[in-house]
Amino acid sequence: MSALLAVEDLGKSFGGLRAVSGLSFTVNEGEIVGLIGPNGAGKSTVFNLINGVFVPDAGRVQFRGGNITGETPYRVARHGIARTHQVVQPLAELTVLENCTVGACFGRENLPLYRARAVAREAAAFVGLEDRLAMPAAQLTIAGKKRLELARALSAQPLMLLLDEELAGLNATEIERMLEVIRSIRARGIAILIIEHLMQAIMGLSDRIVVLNSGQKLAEGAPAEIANNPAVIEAYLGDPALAASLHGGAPA
Amino acid sequence: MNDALLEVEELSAGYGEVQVVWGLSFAAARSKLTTLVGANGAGKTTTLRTVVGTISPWSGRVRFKGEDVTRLSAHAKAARGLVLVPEGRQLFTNMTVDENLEMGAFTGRGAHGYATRLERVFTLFPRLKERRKQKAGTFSGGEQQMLAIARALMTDPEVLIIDELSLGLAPLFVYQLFGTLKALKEDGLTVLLVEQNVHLALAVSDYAYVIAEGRLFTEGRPAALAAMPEIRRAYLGL
Amino acid sequence: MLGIIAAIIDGVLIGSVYGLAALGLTLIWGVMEVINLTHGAAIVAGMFGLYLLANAVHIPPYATLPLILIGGFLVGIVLYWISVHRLMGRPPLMILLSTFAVNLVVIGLGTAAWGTDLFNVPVSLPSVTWGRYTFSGTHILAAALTTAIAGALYLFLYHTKLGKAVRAVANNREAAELAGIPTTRVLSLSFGLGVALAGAAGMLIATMFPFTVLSGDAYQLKSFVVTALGGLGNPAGALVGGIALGLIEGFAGQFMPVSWTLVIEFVLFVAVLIIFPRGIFAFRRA
Amino acid sequence: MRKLYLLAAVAALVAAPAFADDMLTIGMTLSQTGPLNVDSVAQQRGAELWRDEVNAAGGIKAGSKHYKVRFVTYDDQSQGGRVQQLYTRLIVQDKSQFLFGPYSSGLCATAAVISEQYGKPMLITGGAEAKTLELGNKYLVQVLSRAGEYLAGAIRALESKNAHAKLAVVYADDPFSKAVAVAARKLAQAGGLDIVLDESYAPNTTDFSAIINKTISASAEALVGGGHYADGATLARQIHDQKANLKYISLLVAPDSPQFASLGDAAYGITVPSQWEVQAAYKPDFGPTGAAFAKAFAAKFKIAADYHSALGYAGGLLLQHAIEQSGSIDADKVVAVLNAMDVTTFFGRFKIATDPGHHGLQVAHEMVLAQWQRKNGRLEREVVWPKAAQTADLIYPLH
Amino acid sequence: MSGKTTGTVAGEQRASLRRRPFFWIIAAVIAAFALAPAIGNNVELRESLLLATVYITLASNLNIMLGYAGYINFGSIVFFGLGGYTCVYLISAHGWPLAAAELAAGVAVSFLALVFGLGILRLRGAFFALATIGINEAVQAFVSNFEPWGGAAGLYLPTTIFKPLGGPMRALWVVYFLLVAVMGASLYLSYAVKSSKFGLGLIAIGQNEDAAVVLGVPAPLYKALAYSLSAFLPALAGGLYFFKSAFIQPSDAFDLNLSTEAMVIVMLGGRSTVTGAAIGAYLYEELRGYLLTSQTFSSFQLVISGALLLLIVLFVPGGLMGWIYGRWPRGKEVLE
Repeated sequence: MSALLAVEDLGKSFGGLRAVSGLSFTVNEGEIVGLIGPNGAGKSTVFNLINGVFVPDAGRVQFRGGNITGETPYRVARHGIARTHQVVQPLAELTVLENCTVGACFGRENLPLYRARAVAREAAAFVGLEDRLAMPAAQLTIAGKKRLELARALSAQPLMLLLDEELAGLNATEIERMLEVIRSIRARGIAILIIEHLMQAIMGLSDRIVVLNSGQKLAEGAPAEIANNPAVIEAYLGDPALAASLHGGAPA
Repeated sequence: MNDALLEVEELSAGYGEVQVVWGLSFAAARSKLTTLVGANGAGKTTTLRTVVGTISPWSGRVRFKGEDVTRLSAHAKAARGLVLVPEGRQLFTNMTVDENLEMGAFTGRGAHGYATRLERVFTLFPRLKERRKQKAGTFSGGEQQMLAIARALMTDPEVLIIDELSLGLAPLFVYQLFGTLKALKEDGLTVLLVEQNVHLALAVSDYAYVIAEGRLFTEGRPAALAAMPEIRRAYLGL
Repeated sequence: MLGIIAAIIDGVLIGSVYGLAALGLTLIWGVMEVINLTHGAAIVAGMFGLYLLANAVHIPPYATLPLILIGGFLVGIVLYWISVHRLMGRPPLMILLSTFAVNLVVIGLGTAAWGTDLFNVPVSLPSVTWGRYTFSGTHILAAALTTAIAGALYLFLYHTKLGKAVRAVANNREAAELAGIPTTRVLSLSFGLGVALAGAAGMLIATMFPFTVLSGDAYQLKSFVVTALGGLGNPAGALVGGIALGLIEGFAGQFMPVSWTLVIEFVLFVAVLIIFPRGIFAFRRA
Repeated sequence: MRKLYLLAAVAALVAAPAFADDMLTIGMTLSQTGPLNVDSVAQQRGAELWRDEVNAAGGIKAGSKHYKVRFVTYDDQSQGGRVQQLYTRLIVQDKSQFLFGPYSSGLCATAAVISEQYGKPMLITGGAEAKTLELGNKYLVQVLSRAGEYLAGAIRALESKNAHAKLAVVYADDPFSKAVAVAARKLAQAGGLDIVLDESYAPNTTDFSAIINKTISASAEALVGGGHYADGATLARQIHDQKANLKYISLLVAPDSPQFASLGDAAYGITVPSQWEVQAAYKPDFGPTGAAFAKAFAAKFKIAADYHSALGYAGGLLLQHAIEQSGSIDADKVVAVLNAMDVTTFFGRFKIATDPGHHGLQVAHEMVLAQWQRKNGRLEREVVWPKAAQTADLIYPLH
Repeated sequence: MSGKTTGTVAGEQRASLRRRPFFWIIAAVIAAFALAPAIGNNVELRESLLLATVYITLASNLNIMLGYAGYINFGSIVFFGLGGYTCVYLISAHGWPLAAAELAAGVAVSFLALVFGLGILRLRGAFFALATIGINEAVQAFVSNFEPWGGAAGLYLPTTIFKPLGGPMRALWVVYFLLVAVMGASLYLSYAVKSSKFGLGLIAIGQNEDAAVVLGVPAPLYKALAYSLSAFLPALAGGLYFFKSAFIQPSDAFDLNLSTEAMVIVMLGGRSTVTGAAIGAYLYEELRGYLLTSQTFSSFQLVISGALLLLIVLFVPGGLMGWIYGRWPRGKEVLE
């Protein structure tokens, strides 16, 4: 098992704020790695550092053994890393099919238009959007847009997917469907790095989990280990002792 | 819930053609701390934005002190004492602490008794007093959240609505802010809170609503809710 | 050598008026991110305001300034509701086009009424002579009034509640609304202010130079250059940028054919936009 | 459908006189809305005065026929963009037999491409640049003196006072002003004047401080140049405001407008090369005297006539004369007459070059130099050059 | 709408542009432009349509930047003017034949556009729009001082210049047909770009540049290429147009109003549509032509154009095609 993606000692500050610092982890081929942490922990920043939206202040990003640190997002996409966005970014006036075609055209394979359309269609069908191909993206429901994000990323025929809160805002049935889709993506041999708030889902899905807090790695391990790690519980639920003290009215 | 200061009835809202909130009803009782909890994307922020009027509801009603204020603009609601501390603080980053506070007191309601309220705010947040002339944009997250709450207090709110109080803050600040909220409540302020730190939220609140997928999942007293395994699961998957 | 110093002084005097004109443009941009293409028309309206009030109603030239400020303010508010309000939040092209359309209407009406004939408002003021060089009283007074208006604007923005509300809306419109500030009214007020400043600049220019209905274009272009130099949306930068432009025009012209200063001006304009999109004189912001 | 008939009927009624046999149609574009609108409109008014007088007198007599004159005019916005379209329309749709050129040399050259094709004579009353007439056109007739002549009088007048004056040449970057300045420079150098400053500026320049400071630094005693309206007036005003202490100033076009007097003291002493001044009393071979024209013009339009309006009138007058002489409205015959004509009207002499390289170029008309002087406390223009036409002495030096 | 899914890959592979009805619609438009004035030697119609061809060329090419890529270009006219100057200069000073001068003008201007583009396309939104104004004005100021091009006085062409094309009468017809060809090429270019991978990338940039870049669209390269590409045909049109005028001067060549008119046209017809740019240009030209030549309206033509534009922007923001698509959604498949 070789590391597909290796992040080494990554750091990024905005103004005075250290958003990410000293972060290292790897994702192996065919693996699903969960990236979790409380709001504001720097998870989306990590994605932006990997795919080149931000240039890191420190550290390196290696993909398939090559250094891709600081490359522009479109070059990173060409290497085979596709992503979805937490806040959906549809190309609003374009149809579902056209959105996916963009992904296919400019993704890893750099396909010509006619072949890209076929790939796009397949990707759209894969996530269950085959009956809305001609619908402008703006008219999709939030769940539809989430799926479109995924279909667009898949159209790029990536080696690796970065999924940013793909399940947020979906209802129970939609979540179930989406989880199935994600599993079948992995079954195709595509590695996945996933940010997710829904613990139940990510615990069941991931092979490994990396926990971030305030831009640093708090813990890393198998889901079961993470679930029982007191530091993780505190970061998520808050400090129960603190809560108790407020309850009692006496400062701790 | 007869003493409800703020009542929300069958509220539906969304963006463009996408519905996010589906017929949600809840109330905030006078001088109590009420909490809305729910997963990311459950529609909490949209609900609050609709209640204070930065987006208009598709249907449903918002009553404040018994009066229907559904269609009032956000600034008109603020002028009546219905004040939101938005998610991500939303300070006037190019302006000083003093100016931010003055803007909080922009309405006639806030301008009345400005000096005494300023004193009170500085008593609550002495850190702000030390930095009155400093620009808000240079503050740390915790200081910004303090200023955001202080600014809202300058409006002389009857209902203070806070979206994600502890978001991205260090535990020390979180503790301080919750302490302050508790003190404000004890002084008679009505507070409606959206919070991801469930333990803390439930610890300080008097009543809580759990929201999922834009609908009401369950409601009740905090102690009862905290004991419910569904909530633990929904949040941690444990 | 004296000539160069004279050129510098003249540059500063004229430049401050350019700065005032640009102030109107940059204020509107700063508050609502709108490039107001009625700017040139507003400047011309200020010029003709002076002409009509001074020649037809016989008001002393400088006494028209407050009238023009008030008139410009009211017209600006009306323009906001006509051409900007409905289009807020739409692609920026829409407001560019709607303000351009209003500009066409205003210039069209002006041309129909006055043709493109030349107008001059004779203003006689004592001038200051220094060796062979003379600084016209109108230029000195225009610069002084510009400073006064800019100072008043500063006092308004930084020391009145309403002015602070304008800055608050510029800074974060949603937060301002939540703080109880009627943001739409503040936007219309800011637009009114921007137009009033443009009108005042036009009025001051008209005390110095003859003008025609079409004079606005040149000053609008200059205002663009000035805002680029000073940083879009930065009122202090606009004044500094204006003076910088005045200096370039006065100073560069002493060392090369004057007709080349325009080339320098616009090349600099583009270069500054590319290299310092927030303006050369933009102070580091948090 | 009925509406359409009605419309057609109304149109026919309106159009009917236009197609009567004895109607002569003259087409032209003018700049109603562009920057050159002032000169163009003045010229138009002069032409209209001529038309109305001709029609009141029963029309132009050609052979046995009397032709009433009708104008068709369109707005060219002072831009080249539509000139060819509009002149084609004037010729093809409106059936103009004769044309007046648009205002400005460039537009004339552009319009000439069309007028030449159809062999329509075009009288140029607002394009002084000689280049237009050096392109090989056969139906162009220039009524006014060419650009090169504009400052000739001004330079000679200056030389008569100070043969070695230090001269600043300051002119707008437009085809006309540039041509004028180039000629003036040559004349001045030949005459021994010392050119201490030679500057051009963009036509939309609004502030001349830099140029004036340079003029002062160069110790210039005289300044010649300018461009059109706004720039020329601004230049004059700033020269005054900045006390440039020039002894002699001659500017193009702007000082010719009656509005120029509104500059007050800044206008005093400024000279302007003029195609015509009312005081220049030529003895006309035909048509009104200058004074009669000026009187009629003032009566009709309530403003004083300037040389642009005189040009408009003169254009009509010369065309009328040529038609009457040839006894027909046949273009080639009329042009043949114009080619041979050597006449004097209230506007001055008229004779054009006929060699193929310069056909239509005005060679006989002389310009005068007018100066704004005080008369009974009011500013008025007096002719100061040439000496023969002089109505007042040149005031020199101004300071 | 699920019917759209039925096409096979192989089918699409073969489906060239010529298979679509729109290809033939453009061909019909070109034929109409070429034939309508030629029948009966209607010179007046030719002159009126000639301006329409120029407007359509300018608007179609502007649409590539403005409509597809979403970049507001106030200075698109700079290509037209530079093309005109290059062409007129090569003919008058070096005696080049029209065809060679045209080609040189197109190539030179496109190259220059690429250079400009690489510089200013780093900017977005209002900053880009302002920079385009700056470029136009800088070029105009430069040309006004550039003596080889006649500086402010401009360049004149003698009548003999029309001889190689069979005298002025025929030459104007030749120029007209060439302009129709340039217009046709513009329509096809605009259509081909829209139907290509390149165009898809541009439209993606126009919709959401950040998202497009993440999807792999090489935005800087595409924008610069689009900018350069959209310079070529306007440069040719400028060359022909000023050749026909026999005179060129800076204020006519770099008239900012014409740029703005081109933007108005694109809005009038509907952004991002080939048909919209063409119909918008045609309607606009007819309207302006009517207002200018109407005795009643000519003094108020600016007022009327302005008021009309304001009404369109306020109430029909999608332009003509937006309105048509709204009424007749299938229209999108026929009229691109």
